Amino acid sequence: MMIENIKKQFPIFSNKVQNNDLVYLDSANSSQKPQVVVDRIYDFYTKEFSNVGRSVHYLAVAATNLYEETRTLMQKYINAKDPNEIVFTKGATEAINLVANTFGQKFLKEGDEILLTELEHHSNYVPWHYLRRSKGIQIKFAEINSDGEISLESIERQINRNTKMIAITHLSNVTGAILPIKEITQLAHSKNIPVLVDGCQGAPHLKLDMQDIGCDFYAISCHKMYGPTGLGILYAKKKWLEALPPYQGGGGMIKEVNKEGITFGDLPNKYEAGTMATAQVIAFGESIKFLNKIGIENIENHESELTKYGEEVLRRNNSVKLVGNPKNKGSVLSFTLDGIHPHDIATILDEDGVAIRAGHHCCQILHDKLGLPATARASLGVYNTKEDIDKLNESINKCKDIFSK
Amino acid sequence: MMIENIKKQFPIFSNKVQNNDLVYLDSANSSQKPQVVVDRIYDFYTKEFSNVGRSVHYLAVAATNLYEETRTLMQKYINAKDPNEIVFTKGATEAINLVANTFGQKFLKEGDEILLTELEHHSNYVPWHYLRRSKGIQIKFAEINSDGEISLESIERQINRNTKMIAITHLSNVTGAILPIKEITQLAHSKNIPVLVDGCQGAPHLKLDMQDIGCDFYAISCHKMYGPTGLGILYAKKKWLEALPPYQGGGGMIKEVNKEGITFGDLPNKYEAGTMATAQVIAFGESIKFLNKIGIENIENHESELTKYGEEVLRRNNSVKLVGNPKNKGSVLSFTLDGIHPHDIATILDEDGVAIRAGHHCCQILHDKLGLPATARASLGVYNTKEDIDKLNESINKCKDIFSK
Amino acid sequence: MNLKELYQEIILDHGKNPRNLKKSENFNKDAKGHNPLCGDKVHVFLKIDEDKKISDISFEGSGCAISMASASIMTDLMKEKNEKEVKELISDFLDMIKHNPELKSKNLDDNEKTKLMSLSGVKQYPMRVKCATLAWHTLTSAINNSQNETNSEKLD
Amino acid sequence: MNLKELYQEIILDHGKNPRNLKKSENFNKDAKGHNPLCGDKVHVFLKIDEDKKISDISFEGSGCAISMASASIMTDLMKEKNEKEVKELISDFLDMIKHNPELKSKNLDDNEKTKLMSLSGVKQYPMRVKCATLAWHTLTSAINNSQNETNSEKLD
Ligand SMILES: Cc1ncc(COP(=O)(O)O)c(C=O)c1O
Ligand SMILES: Cc1ncc(COP(=O)(O)O)c(C=O)c1O
Repeated sequence: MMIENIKKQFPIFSNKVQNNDLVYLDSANSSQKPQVVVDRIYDFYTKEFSNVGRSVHYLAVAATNLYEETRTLMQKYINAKDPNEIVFTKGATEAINLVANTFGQKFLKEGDEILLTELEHHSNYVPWHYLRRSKGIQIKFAEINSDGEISLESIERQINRNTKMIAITHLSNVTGAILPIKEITQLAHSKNIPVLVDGCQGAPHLKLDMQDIGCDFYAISCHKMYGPTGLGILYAKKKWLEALPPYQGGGGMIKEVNKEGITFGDLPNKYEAGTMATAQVIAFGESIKFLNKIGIENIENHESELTKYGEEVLRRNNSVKLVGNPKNKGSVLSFTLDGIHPHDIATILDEDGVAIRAGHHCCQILHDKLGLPATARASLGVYNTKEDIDKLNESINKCKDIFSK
Repeated sequence: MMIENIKKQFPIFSNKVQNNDLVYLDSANSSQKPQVVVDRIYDFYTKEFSNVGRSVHYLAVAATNLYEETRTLMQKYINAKDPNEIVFTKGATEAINLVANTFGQKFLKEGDEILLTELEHHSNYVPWHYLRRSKGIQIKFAEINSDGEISLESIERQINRNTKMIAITHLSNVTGAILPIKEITQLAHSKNIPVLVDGCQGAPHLKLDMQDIGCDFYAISCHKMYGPTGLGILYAKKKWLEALPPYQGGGGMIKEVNKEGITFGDLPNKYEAGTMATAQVIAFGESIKFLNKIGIENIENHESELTKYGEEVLRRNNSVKLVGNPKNKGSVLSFTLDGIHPHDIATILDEDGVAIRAGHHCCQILHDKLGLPATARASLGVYNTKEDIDKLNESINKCKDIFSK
Repeated sequence: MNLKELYQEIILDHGKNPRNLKKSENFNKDAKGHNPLCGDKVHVFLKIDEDKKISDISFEGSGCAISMASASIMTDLMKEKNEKEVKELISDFLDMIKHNPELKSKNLDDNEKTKLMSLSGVKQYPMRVKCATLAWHTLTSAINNSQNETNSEKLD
Repeated sequence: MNLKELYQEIILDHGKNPRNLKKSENFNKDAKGHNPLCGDKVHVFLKIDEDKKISDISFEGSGCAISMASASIMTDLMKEKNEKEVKELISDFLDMIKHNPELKSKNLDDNEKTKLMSLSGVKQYPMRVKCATLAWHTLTSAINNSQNETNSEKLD
């Protein structure tokens, strides 16, 4: 794969940031956008704009078709069985809230348990916490091992007959650990427990096959997947979308309304209340086409090579401590530097145009467990190169220089 | 005001739609976007993109500042007291769901009543309907008069000591009636009842002063206000945002998290869980600047002149029946044609490039009351002209020709 | 001109004066259809005899000219047809309205074909195809004794 | 060069070896501060005597070099100052860190001024201003007996 060409497809890299070439290592936070995606937004607003699904005029019909085309593209991309298993949300956070809220309403009662892991992002904890308050449910946490991984056994250990849902990340946004979600799903299903996967970090980097994985819910953040902000996707098996109550109420999701009551629309409308993020959905179709063009296998190879290279380079750098050491690791390199706080690292790196993130990355429970108030994190995307890693390493050395004064 | 120049600021009008000039009369559904807004999105994604509020690198800091700048611009635009009274949502529908859900959780119990009007959009009914099911509350409807208006008296008539919230539209998206929301709020507050205004149709067309109106909540749909899709705004008085529980849970809205519990962040973060619609918020800042540049008073004048002209022209056309006849009317012209179904009208108009909407416009209760299964609706924006109205009228005549065969 | 093709005389006639617009007496099958997008509604009633022939068919509903005309023409054509013929005719019509230039059926006389073909102009109006097909999908539901309301938005 | 200005020797020294990093015995006022963005935390302890003088001041917390150095320098300077002087100094510092090139206070000797001015490089790093001001806002809360945790993200 001609990776140089891929970087060229992202306009931001042809601009200087504070007189530096941008070394963007914050893709786990949000990815940059390829030209085709930005162009699609521009063209849609300037030549084709209309709201979808409501009016019968030409532009509205065309927009509606484009909108539904993305649903089908996404269905195929993740090999879902039915396009109506794709629900557009405002983000992965909303997708998880949707499931926790509606599943909680319908199926949970006091004493029921939800099983999470210590790796979970706040977005896959707070929505369940609400049910602790409103329904009196319990939350259990599968524990990480010393490499920052979650094994099938650590999940199995926490399952009991009160377990009503297992909600786990696909790929940790801190340690990079890739969880055995297919095996976990098989285990869970053998005990009749549904599985939600927080796929924020999985979807942009790993080949997805919903029918193979078998999970019940999979939450995706489009802005991390070379798509626009303000858009997420909930994949959910049709039987769940049919069984669960609707989430938000409003225009577009109803069938009949009168003063006494309401009947709700069929899928996918039931979960898409109000005017949706039309332009973003349509532009996200281009993100999927972009990914398809490169090929997810090529992306996996490229990124796994880069991740290995990054691990090597940083390990060779004595003062760097990598956070976690999972065997099956996605494109995240979290680290600490002796005696230098991650925020100081991020500021010094930024001066060289190296953009990383410092903090707890919305994983406070994990950081508590690791005994680290904060970590520095370099995370990769399809556009990154070995040169980017080398620049990261150089800038890390600069931190050491400055602090050794 | 040089209205010709304003149309020129919207790129869509310089393109032909199916070989016709576009006569866009569907702004109540969604407005077209000025060049400055589309350009801002383009520039942000191609030169400045980063997620907000999380990383400390240069792009992230800049994006965060731009994001918060829109909050302040909006605060000033609607004269809210505090920028933290502006909450970004995915749409007006979410804004109303947010209030109904959190207010319901905290303050409502069986037998309490919510007072709506017969003019309400499904988005200002379904969220309250949920509380009927979950909490056993009642929903009352203030009735319209024969002109399709809601008077202060029709509200007063339905208030009793169980009334816990009044939720009303600012401007009907069907009859165009503008409600006396300031007087209704005064009445409501004299009885200690909070007021939510569905401002979807008010915000793009009317001068707003939250401190003068005094309402507790005001919901806005940015895509109807010359802004991007996938974005809405909830204005809420600070005391409410402090008193109500959070809505969705996730990253960015917490203070401290551990396995046992969570403390929530301060305003405005408390209600902005997960990655927000960064690019859309930043671009919406340009929509506000665009509106400020023209001046909302000029917009009000222009649109009210056009509305009057439209009423005249359509009244002169014998077979047209206008829906509603409010004294205080916003830029909506709903109508029926004897013997021709609104969908047939919309199709025939579309052939001339005249884009209107046909149906119940998410106001089924109102249509039942009016005894109309559907209506045709032409709705206006700042870019419309008298010529657009004339073309509408010509195409209506064509409908008559075709159907009189 | 396109619009003239869409709103042909036959359609306008059936749209304004729909045939069989009533509730059949003694019907033994029925089904409801709905197009949430535009609010079109239809309720189809059938009387199927022991020899599987439709001895009576009618409908109630409201909607645009296209949907009323389509229901009217459909009910006219289906009378005295047996179940197999009905099913063939439905799929022939649906194919025609979406893909094919012509009807394939051998069971229709020229006059009947002309009536049905009058709906073919809808093809160029994708948003209106649902109007034309609603009654036909609903008839399928009635024959299959389906309890679910037919939603033409989902089917086309 | 900017970074060198930010990470001056004084800051690195105070950052690595913060003074007064402990919980004062017999403190009679205290307050907690927090910067949710980066997780910096500080807890300031004061002993204010009857004559309104600070006889002891200390802090506990964790954070970046800037926030630790700022708390360390602040606690050093505040000792033996009375409430009025403390408030003046706080507002002088906050002005300097955000807008002014210099400190205005007449209550500081040159050595003290140099120490404080070492934090002025932060001005060019808007995201880090909150780190430098956290301890100072928290001190204000302590003096005012505020119960709310100070959130420097909201204040700057
Ligand atoms: C009066 C009114 N309320 C609510 C809404 C819902 O707004 P949105 O679809 O942007 O959430 C609309 C527009 O569809 C409206 O016109
Ligand atoms: C693992 C993980 N889960 C959930 C989220 C939340 O996604 P979003 O902020 O797009 O809603 C993120 C990203 O912030 C994440 O990395």
